[in-house]
Amino acid sequence: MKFGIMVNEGPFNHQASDSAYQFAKAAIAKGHQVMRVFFYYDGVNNANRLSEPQSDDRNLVKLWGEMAKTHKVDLVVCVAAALRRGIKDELLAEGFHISGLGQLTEIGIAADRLLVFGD
Amino acid sequence: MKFGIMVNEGPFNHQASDSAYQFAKAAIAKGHQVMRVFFYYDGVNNANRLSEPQSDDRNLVKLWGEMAKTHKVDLVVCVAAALRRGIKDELLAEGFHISGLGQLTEIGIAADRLLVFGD
Amino acid sequence: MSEEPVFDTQGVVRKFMFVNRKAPYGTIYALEILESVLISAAFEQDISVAFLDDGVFQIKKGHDPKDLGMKNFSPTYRALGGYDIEKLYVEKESMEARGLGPDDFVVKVQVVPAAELSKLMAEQDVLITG
Amino acid sequence: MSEEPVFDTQGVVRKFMFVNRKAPYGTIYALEILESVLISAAFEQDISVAFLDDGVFQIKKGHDPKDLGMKNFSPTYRALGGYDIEKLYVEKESMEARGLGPDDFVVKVQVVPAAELSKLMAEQDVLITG
Amino acid sequence: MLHTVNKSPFERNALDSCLRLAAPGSAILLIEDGVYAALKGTAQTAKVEAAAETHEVYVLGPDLKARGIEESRIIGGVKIVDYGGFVDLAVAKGTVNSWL
Amino acid sequence: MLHTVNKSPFERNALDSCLRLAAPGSAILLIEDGVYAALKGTAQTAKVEAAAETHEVYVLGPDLKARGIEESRIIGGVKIVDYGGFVDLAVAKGTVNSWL
Repeated sequence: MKFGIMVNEGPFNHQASDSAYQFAKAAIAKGHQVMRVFFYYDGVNNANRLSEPQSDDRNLVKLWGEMAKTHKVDLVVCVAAALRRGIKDELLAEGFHISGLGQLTEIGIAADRLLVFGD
Repeated sequence: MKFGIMVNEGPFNHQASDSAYQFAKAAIAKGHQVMRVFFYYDGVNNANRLSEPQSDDRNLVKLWGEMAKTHKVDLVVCVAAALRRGIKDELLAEGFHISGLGQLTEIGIAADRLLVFGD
Repeated sequence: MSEEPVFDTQGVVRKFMFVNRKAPYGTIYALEILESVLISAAFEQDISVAFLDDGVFQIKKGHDPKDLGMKNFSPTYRALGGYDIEKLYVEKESMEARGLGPDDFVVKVQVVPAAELSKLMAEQDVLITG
Repeated sequence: MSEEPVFDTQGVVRKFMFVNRKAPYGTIYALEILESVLISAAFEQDISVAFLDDGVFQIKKGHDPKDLGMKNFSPTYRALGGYDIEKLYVEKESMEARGLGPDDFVVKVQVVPAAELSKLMAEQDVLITG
Repeated sequence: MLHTVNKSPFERNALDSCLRLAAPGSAILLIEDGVYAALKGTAQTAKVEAAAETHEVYVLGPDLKARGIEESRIIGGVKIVDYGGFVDLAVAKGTVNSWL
Repeated sequence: MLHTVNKSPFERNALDSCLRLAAPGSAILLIEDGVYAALKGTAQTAKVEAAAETHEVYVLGPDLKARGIEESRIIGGVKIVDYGGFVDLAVAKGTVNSWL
């Protein structure tokens, strides 16, 4: 089955990005496809390559990037939400790219299920 | 009277930073002193100089910086919270600086009132 | 920058419902979900928007946030019709608990009881909560 | 980088209360407020910590977030005593509404009714909510 | 003491907790989405009317205006203040607690 | 249909709204701070027990474990699933709504 995922909060303050990542990992482990993760609202902060968690904590920015690479998951950061919040190309971690809000509608159409994680 | 202010959320997703700014502005207008604004949790995102709101929207990053300059308000971004979230010196807007959590306790001691704005 | 995959969506029409449950201005959800409603119109899908819980305050008449320096996005709800987004639902229970009535809204909406909104939700292909 | 002003705090002892109202893990407030409690200890102030509402879950025994990749900061509560932070209050009403009792907590706390916590709050110089 | 409540009473428990813990006679200021608690004719009105008998209850005008809430819809006994009034309350009432 | 609830029922109205709108027979999965709704002996228990009579109610095990909630304290009739089970529910139950 094909999944689309929407993430509405940045890492750390809320568990939303963690839950989305764990769900995506489990879906892939079961042989499903995660077509795209769409980062909206404060979710765009997931793409900040300067994020440096403590050494005994998880690093979601890196985990998302690795998942994108290994499993061809498209990581889209919404341009309008990102501009407001100061997430620009120069800040993007590997695996993420900035694109329009239309990518959310597109994945809503193309995926069998769209799951939203947020606050 | 001397005020200290703590801001727990970034601009945009929550009104916290707006409310804190409006309060600080009104306090200064009444002849009080705002000694320090301490940015904690996602509040550290207030310091991101790349933030670019739409032209008809307010720009809190800039507004805080201007207030700091005009009224000698000390804008402190918590180092531990900032490191996690990828807010580093290279990203800091004018008027902000990164320092330790002790600066929160210090302002709690030095100010007549500490007000917390958050989610 | 990674290459962007294009997924085949041609000729597919799905039922999308935006589920608006948050008060405006206290958080940005109301504004940014509205931006995504507008964009979705370009895809010629079957779009509806539900206002429930504090989401009913999003369409309260008379918003005026200029003293806060914030954008008044309220007129945009009236523009939705121009984008053929005409299925706007307000949950009756949420509206009444907040002391509001149909005349309080900036835009014409269908007020539906929870039981009916429940059925409408169950018919959707995609539910986007913001 | 701006110069950092130093405010004179010498010899001043104020009453600080940290007001912990949020559940752990769902949000980061529990963890980051705990970091600020620890730092405050270095300033030799009169520190107390109140757990109320979902904040009582912060000190529930048996936290184990390793499957989520998250840090277990639970042992830190037991370390507070070593920093002379010994005034830990749990609001009785919040605890009971959540089906918890004093044996559920990782650290020794004083369980106080709302009326008493209300008085303790009113005696403080600084209240920090996270 | 001054208590601020910035959450909608329809969505969260912040106002309930504030009312449980705020000592009689202390001041409560509704800000941000907390201003919806000041509306007449809602499922929350009775609670706030009762609170206004035992506490000083204030609501922030600019937050009402932003949300399109007419003054005529505000509970009697709840006073409207602007940001200057918020500052004055913080000065006059002593320690501030934010019910976030 | 699958409904997820990620908020504590003690703090927010998300669970109440979900129970008002979720059609009988649909599935409800408690995740993140929503897992506290699955606790026995709380002020919210009766509501969730009643929901478990008319809906399939699930709770996410890893979120229980993180928060130190023992399986023995979970309401009878609420089934514990892991993330794989969450995926299976999303596949089996059709459209997903998140009560954020």
